[in-house]
Amino acid sequence: MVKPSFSDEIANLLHASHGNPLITCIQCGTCSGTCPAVDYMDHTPRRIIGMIRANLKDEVLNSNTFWYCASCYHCTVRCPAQIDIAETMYALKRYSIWKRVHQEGLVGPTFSETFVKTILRSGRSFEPILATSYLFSAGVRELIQEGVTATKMMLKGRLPMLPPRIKRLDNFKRMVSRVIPLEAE
Amino acid sequence: MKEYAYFPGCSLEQIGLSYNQSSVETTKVLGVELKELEDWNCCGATTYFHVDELLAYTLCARNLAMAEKDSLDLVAPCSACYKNSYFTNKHLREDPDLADHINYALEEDDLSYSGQIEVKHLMEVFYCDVGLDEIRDKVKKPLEGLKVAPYYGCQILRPKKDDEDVEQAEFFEELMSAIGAEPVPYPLKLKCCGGSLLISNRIAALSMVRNLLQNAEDNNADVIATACPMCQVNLECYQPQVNQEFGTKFQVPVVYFTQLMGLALGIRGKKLGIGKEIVAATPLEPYTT
Amino acid sequence: MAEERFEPKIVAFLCNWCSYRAADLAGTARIKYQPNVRMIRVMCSGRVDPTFVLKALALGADGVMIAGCHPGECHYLEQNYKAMRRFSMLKHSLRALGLEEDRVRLQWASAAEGVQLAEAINEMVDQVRALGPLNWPGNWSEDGEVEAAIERLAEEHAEAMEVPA
Amino acid sequence: MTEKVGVYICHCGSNIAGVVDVEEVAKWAGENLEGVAVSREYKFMCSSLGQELIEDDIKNEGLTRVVVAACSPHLHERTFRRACANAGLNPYLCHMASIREQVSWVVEDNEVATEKAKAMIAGAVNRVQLHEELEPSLVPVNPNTLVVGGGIAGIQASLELADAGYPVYLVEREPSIGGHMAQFDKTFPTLDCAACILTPKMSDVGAHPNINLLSYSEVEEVSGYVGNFSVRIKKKAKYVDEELCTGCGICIEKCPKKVIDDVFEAGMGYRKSIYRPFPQAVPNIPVIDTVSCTYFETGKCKACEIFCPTEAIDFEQQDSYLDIDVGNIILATGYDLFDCKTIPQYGYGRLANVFTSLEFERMCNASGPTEGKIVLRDGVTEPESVAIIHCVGSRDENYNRYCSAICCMSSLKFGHLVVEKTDAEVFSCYIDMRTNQKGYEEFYERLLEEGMNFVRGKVAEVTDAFRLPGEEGKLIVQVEDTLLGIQRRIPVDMVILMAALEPRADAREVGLQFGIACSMEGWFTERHPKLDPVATMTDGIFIAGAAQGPKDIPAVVAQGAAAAARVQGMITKGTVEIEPVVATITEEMCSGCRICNTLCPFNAIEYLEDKEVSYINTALCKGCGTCVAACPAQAISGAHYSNEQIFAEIEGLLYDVISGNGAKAPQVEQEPVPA
Repeated sequence: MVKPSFSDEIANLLHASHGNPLITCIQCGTCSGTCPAVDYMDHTPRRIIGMIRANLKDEVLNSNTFWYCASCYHCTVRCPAQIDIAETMYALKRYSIWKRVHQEGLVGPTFSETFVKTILRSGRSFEPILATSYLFSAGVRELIQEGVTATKMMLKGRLPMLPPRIKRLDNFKRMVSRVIPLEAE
Repeated sequence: MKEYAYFPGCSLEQIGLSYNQSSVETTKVLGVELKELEDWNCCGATTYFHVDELLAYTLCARNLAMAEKDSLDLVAPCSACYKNSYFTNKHLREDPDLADHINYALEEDDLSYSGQIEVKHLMEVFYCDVGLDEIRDKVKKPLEGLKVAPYYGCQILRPKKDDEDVEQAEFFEELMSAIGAEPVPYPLKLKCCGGSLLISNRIAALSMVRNLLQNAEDNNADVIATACPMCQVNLECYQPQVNQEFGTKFQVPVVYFTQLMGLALGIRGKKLGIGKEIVAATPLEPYTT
Repeated sequence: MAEERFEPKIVAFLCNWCSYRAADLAGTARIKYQPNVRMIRVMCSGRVDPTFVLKALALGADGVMIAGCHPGECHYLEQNYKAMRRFSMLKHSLRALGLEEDRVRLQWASAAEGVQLAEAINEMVDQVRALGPLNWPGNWSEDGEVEAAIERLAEEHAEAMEVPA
Repeated sequence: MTEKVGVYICHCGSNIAGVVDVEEVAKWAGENLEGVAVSREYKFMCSSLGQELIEDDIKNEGLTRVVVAACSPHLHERTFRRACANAGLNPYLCHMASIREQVSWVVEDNEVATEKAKAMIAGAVNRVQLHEELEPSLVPVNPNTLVVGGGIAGIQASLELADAGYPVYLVEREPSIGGHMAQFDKTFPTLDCAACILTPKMSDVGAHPNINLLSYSEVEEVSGYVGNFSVRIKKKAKYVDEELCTGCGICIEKCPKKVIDDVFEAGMGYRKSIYRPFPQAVPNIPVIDTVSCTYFETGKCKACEIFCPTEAIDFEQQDSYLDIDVGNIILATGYDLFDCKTIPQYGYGRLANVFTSLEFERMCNASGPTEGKIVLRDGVTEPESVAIIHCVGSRDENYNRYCSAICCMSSLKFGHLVVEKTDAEVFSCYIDMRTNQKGYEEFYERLLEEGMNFVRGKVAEVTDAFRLPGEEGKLIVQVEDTLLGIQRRIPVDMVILMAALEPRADAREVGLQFGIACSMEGWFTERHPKLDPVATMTDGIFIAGAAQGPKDIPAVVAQGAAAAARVQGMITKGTVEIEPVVATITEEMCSGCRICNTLCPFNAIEYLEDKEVSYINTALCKGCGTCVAACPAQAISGAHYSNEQIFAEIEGLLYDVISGNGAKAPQVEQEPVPA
């Protein structure tokens, strides 16, 4: 059995997008021309697709491109080759989390994992806990700004003090464990 | 009376409280009953799909299954909840293997899902199911003179579902016109606000917010109207941070479309959650009394 | 010694204008595919009488493929649509006889689609191989039961075949 | 069986013999297959020596049937049929087995390949014994030709035929011939003035004694078959008497009603209610557009009638019909332009200074709406910067997958015109530059030298939402410069969208009317994409120009001439052979159920009321065999593809299963017979 190429591996992770595989990309750049966050990415989405196809696995996993995808799906609806680029970025995030390989200093991976843990613990998300993952990496100035915003919202009654949880939490946790094994808490 | 299973989503319990209040109040007046799903869980937002696709579908499927039990179509006011639920529904219908796998997990909560219900965004309920004529008929206090920048955001439209126009949609404008407000041209109306990047790439998100605020201001909007709690919080609550970061002086009120509709339908501002803003919604004052 | 792999026999009816040319192209491009398919040229997929399929199965074929031009590209304008309609009825009848669906296949292949045709053949051969031998002549009695069934089906087909506009 | 079959197996050098054990197969066929009298293998059967081998055996051994196992019949069936005919054997008594394309080139294992070749030869031998002698029928060819479409393709085809001395009916839907080319200003890469090279040809058409020009007309009905078509043409009422009108144009001058010209001027200019599309129109007779004409609207006005010096205006004129007989038909119906509004992110129709390529053509034309001046939508301001967007609606799965073939070169031409006529900076945003004809690459180089900016990237959007300094009041073209890997926002004054070429909206209906097929996209399908590009599957119907697919003027002209040459060949020969692969109905067996009647797309089957049976007109039958398969009474038989022949072939192909002696036949346990 031939080892699947990086391109195949990523394509195999795309359950959701039964759309065209990356190999039909004509490198036209519509995705990167559309992307609202492209200025912050170290490689444009088009280039990432090219890099995947060239099997530049390490370079791809170490790029920030897919962590900076805002999931706006604008590239997806415009792609002339009908490649679901936004879902490809999700696939790369998943791959990166599983392989525990990502660019240093990125908040995205930690945040994602915290978020997931929160949901699995209570069934619902809770902003104040989510913010804690952020505390470790943000600078002092940003932290203060965040704090001010949070306080304002708290005063307007828009941030709750206690985390919400669903009623049938036991069932919920067992349901989740049928999909992925839960870590012992 | 039309009845739906209502899935408010995590944000509407907290930062988007006023969206929840105004949704419940306006639908009541329009003869739509929103029956809140009794034990809904988080849809996984955008973040969950980063970690495990299958589990993300399972989370959405649990909500779908509960709605299906009541034989009600699912309505979500949050665009992310809507998109996740919509596409989970689609994939489950098209992929029997996926459905089997997920139904196996749902057994643990005595649930199962067979793809019988539809998923709708709250705005779709107003625009398609209630209809503009009906809304026009029920308007008591048209919002004459109020210039609204209708902000669609992303996931209410994208990814593309059928043949809808995902580049120049007009339904938000039409809805605003129906309640007497004046929709202003807003070229960036479908551009991303960067909501999901706020934590992972703050500066990118703030700059995207800045562009949207600037464009609304350039087109003389009194308020920006949104149909998603993430968009609202991002555009409104982060304005002070945008101003600090870019040296701008934005003071653009950002409200939910349901709040505007509520005012036009004659509901008191307080019942619609008006007053919880960080950027005061002063342009709405003439209509709140 | 490893058990000998079951090699199914599949008869394929290819239309002269698209699919037969696709097979030509697969050859010209030296695209290797499984050798289990034996091809018959017909002018159009619309020519394929369901009795051809039944005949092939009755004579010992394990599967039958019908290949024609893509819908909308038929060189006889729309006859492949007729093949399509006929095919769904054929499948219905074969089901009634207890035949697995995968033993028959309708495949569109344009003159440019050598690769696609080869892939379809490979896929079908694998599917039929997984199903095992049909052995219709062996499984049914020698007293002409197959022939009788075929005749009956052919009649049913003829009646239901085309609804005059 | 009493037939004597000769089997000939070709080595095709090593193409076949390298994989298939040809000696073994020849020996096996000779020894095992019933009816085989001679079985030989030879290095190259298609060579003259190979053919002689067959001819000698027919003569000396008295062969009555021939099977050649070699390449695909699409390559050499004619060759071997001819060889049989040379030896006095009816050519239809020969059959080929494709053991190269279907065996030696696609099977890896030599042993398995040899077995497959045997099965195929067994099928062929079985089948060929049931072949019947067939004779092609001969029908005369009417020397008149119908050309549909008066663009450059139709003009070229008509002139070629007319100059050769054959009568042509040229039907054009619009009031004048000229097509899209008449709308253009310059042509790439020579920068010839389009009008200067086209209008002489147009006047030739108008004045040619052999051309009957039917402008403002459409084909209503087509019947018949190659050599003998009958066509009904609708001549739409022009409300101007063609005999009396001198084309002086006073009526147009005096007409008080001005309307936007959406057709010729692409919405950029105006015309009167009585009009001809452009000054050099052929014929130069104006027509009245009844939708906008004041007289037709209110019953008053008649300015044209009052001022006409020859009393040519006739408000009572009706559509009239003309029935003609022709031997061949050339379809040159051209293309439509992609509707740029379909891609809202490019802003056409919303942002004033976004233009389509056709609008820009008109703008550049000295006789166009701006008299050749390149200006913004306000009609006066000259742009300081222009962006040209390629592939608008082309190479895009969301719209059209294909490349429209002419846009790269047109955009270079546009770039040149902008540089020549203004001081503006030009940006060309392309995915790939396709300049692959004579003189094209040189033209690309010329534009590089002239300073045109090339940005490799498909434009994501055009917006007026300014953000950065210098963007205010501009159109911002947002695109990834893929060679740099950065997103660029290019502020410009004018944007030109290079719209895709699309099949005519009614191409499918026209195809059905003339009995020819369209591709999935809607382009007319040629008989063979490489070797027979202007013929169609329907004999006597030819295609030329962009109706067959996007192409530029030189290619269109070449096709027009090619189609004319094919038609001339038919006319010169005088008769045409009709393939005998047709269906026939045995009257005695026909129950008159009429199921077959509706099945035939060529209307070859008619119902004979008096005899209460159906009848097939073999001249119209194309031999698809659908009716044969559908006849519940099995009253229809398909020549050369009869049920018996196909059954025999199936039986042969499965010889190894049936007799149980095949090397690879499955060994299965006999299961009990179901009760």
